[in-house]
Amino acid sequence: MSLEQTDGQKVYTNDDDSEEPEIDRGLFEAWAAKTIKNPKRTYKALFYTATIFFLVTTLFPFYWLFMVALTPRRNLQDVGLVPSGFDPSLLAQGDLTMGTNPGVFLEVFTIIPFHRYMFNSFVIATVTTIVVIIVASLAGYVFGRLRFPGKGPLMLLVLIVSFFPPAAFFIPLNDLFNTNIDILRPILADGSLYNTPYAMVVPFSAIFMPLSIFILTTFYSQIPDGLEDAARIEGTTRLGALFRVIMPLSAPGVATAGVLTFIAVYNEFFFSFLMTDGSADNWAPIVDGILQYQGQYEVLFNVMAAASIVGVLPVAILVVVAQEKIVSGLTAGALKE
Amino acid sequence: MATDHTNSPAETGADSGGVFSGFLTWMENLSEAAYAYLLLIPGFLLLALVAFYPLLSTLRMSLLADETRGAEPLGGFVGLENYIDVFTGDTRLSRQVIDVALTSDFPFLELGTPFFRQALFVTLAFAILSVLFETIIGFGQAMVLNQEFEGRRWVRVAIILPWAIPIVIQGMLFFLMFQPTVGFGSEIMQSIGLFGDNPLASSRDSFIIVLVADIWKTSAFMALLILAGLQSVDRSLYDVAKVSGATPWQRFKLITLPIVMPALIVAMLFRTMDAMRVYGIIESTASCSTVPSMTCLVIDGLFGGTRIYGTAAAVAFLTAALIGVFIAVYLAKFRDSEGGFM
Amino acid sequence: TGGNGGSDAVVVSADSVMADASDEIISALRNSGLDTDIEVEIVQEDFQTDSRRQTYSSALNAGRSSPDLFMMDSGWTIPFIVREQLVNLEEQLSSDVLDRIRNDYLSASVATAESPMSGDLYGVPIFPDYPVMHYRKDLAEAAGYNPDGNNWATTPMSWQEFSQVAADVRDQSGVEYGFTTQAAAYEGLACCTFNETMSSFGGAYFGGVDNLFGPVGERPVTVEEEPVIETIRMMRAFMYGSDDPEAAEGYEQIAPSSIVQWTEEDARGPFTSGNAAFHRNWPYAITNNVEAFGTDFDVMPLPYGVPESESKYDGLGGSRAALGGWHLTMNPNSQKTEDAVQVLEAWTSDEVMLTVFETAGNLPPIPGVLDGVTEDDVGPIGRYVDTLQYVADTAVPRPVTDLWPNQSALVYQEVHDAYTQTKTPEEAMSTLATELEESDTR
Amino acid sequence: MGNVKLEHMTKRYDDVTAVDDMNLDIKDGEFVTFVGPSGCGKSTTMETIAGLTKPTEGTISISGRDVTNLPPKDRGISMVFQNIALFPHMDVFDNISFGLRLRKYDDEEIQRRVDRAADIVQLENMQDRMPEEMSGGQRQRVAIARAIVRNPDVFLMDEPLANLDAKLRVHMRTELQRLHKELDTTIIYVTHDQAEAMTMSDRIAVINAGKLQQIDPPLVCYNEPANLFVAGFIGSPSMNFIEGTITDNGFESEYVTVDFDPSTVGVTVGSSITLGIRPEDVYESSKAHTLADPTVAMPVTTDVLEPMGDEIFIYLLLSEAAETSMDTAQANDQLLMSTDPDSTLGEDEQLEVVLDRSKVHLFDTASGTAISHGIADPAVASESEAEPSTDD
Amino acid sequence: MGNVKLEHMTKRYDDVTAVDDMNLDIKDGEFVTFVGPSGCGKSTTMETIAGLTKPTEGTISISGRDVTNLPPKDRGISMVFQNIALFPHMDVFDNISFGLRLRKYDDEEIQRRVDRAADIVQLENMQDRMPEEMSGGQRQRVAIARAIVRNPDVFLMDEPLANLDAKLRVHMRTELQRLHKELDTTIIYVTHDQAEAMTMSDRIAVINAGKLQQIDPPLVCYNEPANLFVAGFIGSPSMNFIEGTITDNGFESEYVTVDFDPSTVGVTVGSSITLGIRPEDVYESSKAHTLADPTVAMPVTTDVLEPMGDEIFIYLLLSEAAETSMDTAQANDQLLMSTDPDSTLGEDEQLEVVLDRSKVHLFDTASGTAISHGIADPAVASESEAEPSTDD
Ligand SMILES: Nc1ncnc2c1ncn2[C@@H]1O[C@H](COP(=O)(O)OP(=O)(O)OP(=O)(O)O)[C@@H](O)[C@H]1O
Ligand SMILES: Nc1ncnc2c1ncn2[C@@H]1O[C@H](COP(=O)(O)OP(=O)(O)OP(=O)(O)O)[C@@H](O)[C@H]1O
Ligand SMILES: O=P(O)(O)OC[C@H](O)CO
Ligand SMILES: [Mg+2]
Ligand SMILES: [Mg+2]
Repeated sequence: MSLEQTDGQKVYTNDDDSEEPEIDRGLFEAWAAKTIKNPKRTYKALFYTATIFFLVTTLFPFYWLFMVALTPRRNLQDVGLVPSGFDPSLLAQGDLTMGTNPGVFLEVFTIIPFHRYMFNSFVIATVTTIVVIIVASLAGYVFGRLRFPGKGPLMLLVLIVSFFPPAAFFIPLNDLFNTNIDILRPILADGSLYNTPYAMVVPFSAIFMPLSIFILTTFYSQIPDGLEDAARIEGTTRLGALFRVIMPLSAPGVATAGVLTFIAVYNEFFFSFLMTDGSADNWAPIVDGILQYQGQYEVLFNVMAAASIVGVLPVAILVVVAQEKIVSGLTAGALKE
Repeated sequence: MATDHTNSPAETGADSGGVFSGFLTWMENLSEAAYAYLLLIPGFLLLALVAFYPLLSTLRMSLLADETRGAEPLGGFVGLENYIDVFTGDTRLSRQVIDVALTSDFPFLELGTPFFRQALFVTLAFAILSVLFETIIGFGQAMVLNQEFEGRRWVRVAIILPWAIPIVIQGMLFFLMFQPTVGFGSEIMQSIGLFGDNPLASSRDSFIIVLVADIWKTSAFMALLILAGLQSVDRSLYDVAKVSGATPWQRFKLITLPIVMPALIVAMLFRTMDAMRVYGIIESTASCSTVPSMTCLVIDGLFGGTRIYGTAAAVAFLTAALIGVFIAVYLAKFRDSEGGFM
Repeated sequence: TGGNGGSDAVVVSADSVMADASDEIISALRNSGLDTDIEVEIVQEDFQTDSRRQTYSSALNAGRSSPDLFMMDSGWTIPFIVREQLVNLEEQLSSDVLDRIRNDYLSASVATAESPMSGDLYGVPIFPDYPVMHYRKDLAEAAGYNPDGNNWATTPMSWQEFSQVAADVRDQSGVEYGFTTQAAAYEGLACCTFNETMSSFGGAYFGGVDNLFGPVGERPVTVEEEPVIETIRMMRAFMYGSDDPEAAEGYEQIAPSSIVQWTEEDARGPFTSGNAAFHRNWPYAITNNVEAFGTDFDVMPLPYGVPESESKYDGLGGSRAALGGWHLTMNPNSQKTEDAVQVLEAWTSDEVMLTVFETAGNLPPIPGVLDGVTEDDVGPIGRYVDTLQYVADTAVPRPVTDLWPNQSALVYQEVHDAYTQTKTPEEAMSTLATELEESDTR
Repeated sequence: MGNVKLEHMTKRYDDVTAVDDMNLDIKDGEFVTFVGPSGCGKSTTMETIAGLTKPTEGTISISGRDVTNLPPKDRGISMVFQNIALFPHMDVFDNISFGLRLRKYDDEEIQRRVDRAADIVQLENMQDRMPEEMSGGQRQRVAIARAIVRNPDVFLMDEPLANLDAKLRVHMRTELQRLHKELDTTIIYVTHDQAEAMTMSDRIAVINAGKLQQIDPPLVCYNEPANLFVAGFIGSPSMNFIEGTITDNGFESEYVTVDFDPSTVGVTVGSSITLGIRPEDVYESSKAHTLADPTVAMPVTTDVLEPMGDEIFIYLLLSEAAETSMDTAQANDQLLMSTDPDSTLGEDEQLEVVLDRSKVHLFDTASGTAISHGIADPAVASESEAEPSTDD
Repeated sequence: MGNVKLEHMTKRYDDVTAVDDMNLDIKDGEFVTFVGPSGCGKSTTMETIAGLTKPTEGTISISGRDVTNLPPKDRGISMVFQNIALFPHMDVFDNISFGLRLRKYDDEEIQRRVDRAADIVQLENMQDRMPEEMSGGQRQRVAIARAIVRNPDVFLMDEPLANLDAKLRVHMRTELQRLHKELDTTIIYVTHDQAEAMTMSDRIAVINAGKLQQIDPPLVCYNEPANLFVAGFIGSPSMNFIEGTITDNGFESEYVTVDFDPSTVGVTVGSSITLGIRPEDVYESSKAHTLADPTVAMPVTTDVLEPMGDEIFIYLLLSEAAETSMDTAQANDQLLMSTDPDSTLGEDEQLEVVLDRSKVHLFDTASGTAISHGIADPAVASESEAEPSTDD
């Protein structure tokens, strides 16, 4: 990026074109004249301006969150571009922290078993994502590629789920998931889903599924029929074609649906809060963990900030991995039509 | 088929073999419609259990009277009374869904309580503004990410990252930022005259904070989906367009936009629905009492301590109805968009 | 695994502080007569009171059998009682224990664990919570005051006097704020900061202490009375000074208007970081402030509006602190009722109370238990025992009914509107009166 | 096994009947080529046989089984698609081996077969290329390899050689024929290349507007077209058509007269008849002596000359007003003649030409149905009439 | 305007050199056809001219302007893509009118032009179909219409007729030629159809492995191929090649001997030479009398016969051990002969053939370069050598 950026900035300032005769024109005017002559330059300049703008606006709050984390708890006042209490002169005195509190990133794990909360969230999000992608793929395939009576109404039915505040589902579900179901007794301690990952995976799968269904419907519908045909001729079933050809070709859509679902579940709070008792051993997720730093009155903002920075890392890694799937031009070279 | 069928598996029925084969063959032979219904079963089973059943139960709840004390959480059947009460303000809700008073002067209506304190207005204004800005910004971000440049993967992570932040933390972040003793947000906004002294105590200022917080976080959602749409455009179409003389803007308008449209509409559709159910960011930034949304009222009714399940369920259904009205517009568009499928 | 009914232990759901002190508490329970074959497990629930209420509510709604005992906020125990979701302890506890609770416990606390209809006991108070005025003794002394000499620790001053002192100390010491408190639009404003201040002026929401817990629909709404209005005017004077036409006369401008968006921690921040002279908060903050200022820090009772004698209602006026605190209640779906009863009974012993005070910093529900307790016994907090004991007697309970969670929202919104100058005190209170009446009688 | 039978197969789209009551009986091991104008329903017929689309009416059986409702994978077919349809996310090896991997062949066998198929299509060293990195012809060859790597009962090939150069096409033609012989597989083939159709097929099925016109061995289609459509469609350049009427003396049109006894060829005097003659059956009258049975000479003027290297097409104008149109089937006053490249004729030269009477075709103008292929002198009518169908 | 000039143009992909130091100078209004084996770089050259891909080295100018760095839209071109690439979200009308709408033509003019283009490609009634509802050939025609609806300086057409049937192809050929004349536009064309290349082009550019082999008028390429590659590539079926050496008496190989005086054709005795002869220049010795200058007869056996309707290809084996390969350029002991359809030859017959000496080509075996086209008797050497290039 940095290389490219400097390149881009050259575009603004580089003034050594010999064909520019008027010396007394202002820099900006000269630049404007050039851009009119060479629209590519304008696009490039625009592009870098936009990139930098987006980077600054999205990253700044993170930067600030980091500063909040580094601020010693007692000083959580007037946190600016540097943590409050930051004092570079302390370095001279051998204080490497310069008045900040990097130890907070350890506190995150010593106050509560935060890693276990992360693990819980990770497992629940992974399982949910897999379930959602599989089930939504079937539905997306049906809605995107097949014609059958009742398609419109059925899609609407899926959509309607998202019309309701999640709270509207909760009270009946609470009864359901706390019911002691005898056949579940061998698997679950008291035969109810409370305090088990199932109590989260099941509702999340349903509640986050409509989005994935719609995303996948859109993407699957755009894969040319010819490719599915070719797969079927080669000997797959219709389902085989879905998983071997349509899904890989819709990788941007599948990866996006996956990432969105994963993140949503990873950070979900409402259901997981009510479906577990909040303890790490009982599959409480990461947000429950973060809220453990919040006392009746006293809130450890700095530890919460640090914890959320730590907690975001797996998602960042996921995005890095998933984006490799969101690669360009997948359908190029497939068809002559 | 004649030469070497020694040690070569059968030509017909490739995916078969094993326990499944009978089932798979049966499935393969289903008519398109039957096959469609079959594949929809898992999804709809899940939805039936976790969504449709609870919703029906909530619907029933909305037709029963509130019962704030006693062992039974719900009273007798009251028909649509809860719904009517919600509109007339005759409920135990801590904020008005809508409070419009009749006057004798033109336009014969006036807001009983200010704009930013009515759940309906907050919900609508929030949804419209946030979706508008998120779409524009998300599209911009997606366009940037769609370019090939060095470091693109890192820029992509950076832009997606806000979406990965739990709402609680997002709320905390903006809360602290606008907490005058901690952050500098209020100061800046006050100095440019946008905010009053205590933004988090002002419904209007808090509304803007919540809006900005949501845009910051959720533009990434839009960007991700739109980017995926952009990536699915067959590059050779751009070649054709270029040779036909299309400028970048024309390529965007005539090729990119129509092909991305279905993905864009899905993104906007779900963002709109989400925005109209906004709750978490409000509660963790400015609190529902400062910026009440429809969902705030539902949560308040169901979990607020005063047990008013009937009213809360009615508000939930009213929220759904409101969303339904909005969504109808999208659905119409959806049908029109190329590659649309409903 | 904690909350599951799988183990044989009596599961007590509590907060993290109690859970951390679990070993000490359990051994104190045993010393107080709990059978050794009864296992006890103190598990940690959310610290946030709202979160905990929701958790308990969903557990009880769902008929979950665990935990056996809930640690419930005195601010929302009554709604659970009137919904018949808790075990009536009158039939469970021995008469000795019942007598001890009725006679020795802080009665304001016990009142929030009883059914407003029958008066039956449904919860055992385990510790009360009430605010004190935190202040910088060093700054006050530097400004020429003599806290020790004037016995600020147990002699409340009037708000008027307080505002002058606060302004003076602030001006002399150069700290930013004279006084910080909580006035955001949240439950704390309705139940506590506004309630206690109003009470110190002799005002009440529902016509005095007797009607706090009902009967709903048959009690007067009295928020339009003069003491209530006066309270608001005073707060506006604290925030806006004489610029505000609605400000009461005779008070100094001592608080930032930012308090309208502050809750406990927001208000404590400036104080703990040395930017405020006086600060209203709960005893939990004592630890932080002692850490920050050592013996330069002290506490005193909250100021009073009018002397108790001038109050229209009994038990109001004078220094008033809003009473919070926590009870242990019993899950009707518990499979271990008998064991749980034993745990409850053991919990009423002095030893358990002192252990909790020592290890968790939570005040004993019988103030007298603290008699003679010193810094040597319980650490720095021991320095403030006098004030704490004094305040315990002046605490006013919150007006908790099944409708309170809803009514409190009405209260804090209107009060907050008045605080933020959106409405005049009269406008706000008249709206509130209408709303509360509608709410009570609907 | 391997025989393919369509009975009353019809496929209708919303407003188009793509295939109209098609009846076909293709024998096991037969090589049948579908030809017909663009949009006539060739691909649709293929897709229906493959099971990719359900016929609106009628049934399909393969290897004696009614497969109308069987999925493609159970029909024992492999197919080269007109639009190629490579899996863009797989490299060449994966594309070719896709079907084998589905069938769980062992790795060695897969590699062996893929190597062989890649070899046949001359893509030995490209197995790890992605489709987007290949040229049009290379992609097409991958598609062929993907089909031939398996041993199905029936091969369906929809213009598999469209994007290949002449040399490669000849090579592929040979390879496909070898494969056909070796595996004894039924092949159904679509091509627009006449040479391909003529050389490879056991039978050619000529389709027009969704309807089967004729299905016969190539030379029968060429020499004895069933109707005007087939006559005009098979052969490039196309047959010359001249509309006229039957008189007592034979055929007569404005510019052309061919003598014969109407009764011997079974036409009635006065009926409207179209005469057809292929360009190679038109001769300069100087060469009339090489013909057994030439018509009388007619005067013409040369117009456009198209030298093709191994032959020259010469457009002849029958009248002064005539104008050359390359569409030989359309103009009544024009003849296309094909001649040796050695011909010394130039443009705008006057000359006389004769037709080979044994190669003259007569069609009913109204219905298009063929009436006679070759007209002989009354005396030898019975012999010469049978001639074209035997040893040519 | 409209001239296209490539100078030292090279295009390399990671591991492939698709185009290698290409120099081309195409005149304004010229019709140049690129031919070459699959993957030789034709499409890549087109794309570079169009500006869709940047050359790795070299420059491109169009109409005298260096356009190497100009975007496609400023190059004054329109293009038919090999992969067709219709806009899937637009109907036929919108696809065809795309370029016009970009240029803000008024609606009437657009409709007029689209109608005309649709008419030319015979898709009059399909303007509101979506691409997915069309047959392969129909789609290709839309692609052609999309290109010809505009008036650019240069048309680039990459196998525009690949999926069309013979009749339609002839029609389109005529239409494109008419368009070419009318608009006087430069056309660069890729085709695998020899007839197309021969009839339409002013010049043919033969490309092999990214390198330009020859660019000349069609008959020059056919009759005077610059090297072995061109000789083998142009003409279908391909020229026969026989490797041998030069002796004092002329050319000698295991089975074939051709007498001539080496000095007259400029070859040195002892050098390795490949002799080339086209199938149509091989004659049964019974017909030797029709030739001005036949070689001595050689005995052969007929093997495979390929009847094409208007001619028959006969594979002749020169030795007993020989086996037929359809790839005529590969086997030294085999000859392909093309003869009249009237020929009565059968399989496995013994006969003698002669070659037309004036059509014998000699190539240097090592470099492939052509040495001589036609060998005459020493006496008339100077005349006959020049012959093929003039009036043939
Ligand atoms: N993106 C690419 N990456 C790598 N190699 C490529 C790429 N595109 C083309 N090639 C190679 O460049 C060479 C030339 O390709 P080109 O498409 O120009 O061939 P062509 O002459 O058009 O062939 P055809 O007649 O088969 O269409 C081929 O060998 C091809 O494999
Ligand atoms: N999905 C569809 N909807 C409507 N009409 C269609 C559809 N698919 C094909 N057609 C029409 O059906 C007819 C037959 O199409 P088909 O593809 O079988 O032709 P074809 O013989 O393969 O032609 P080509 O040689 O051009 O490939 C065409 O007129 C075509 O326009
Ligand atoms: O990247 P380009 O130049 O092919 O153009 C891309 C489109 O304009 C963006 O939507
Ligand atoms: Mg087709
Ligand atoms: Mg190509």
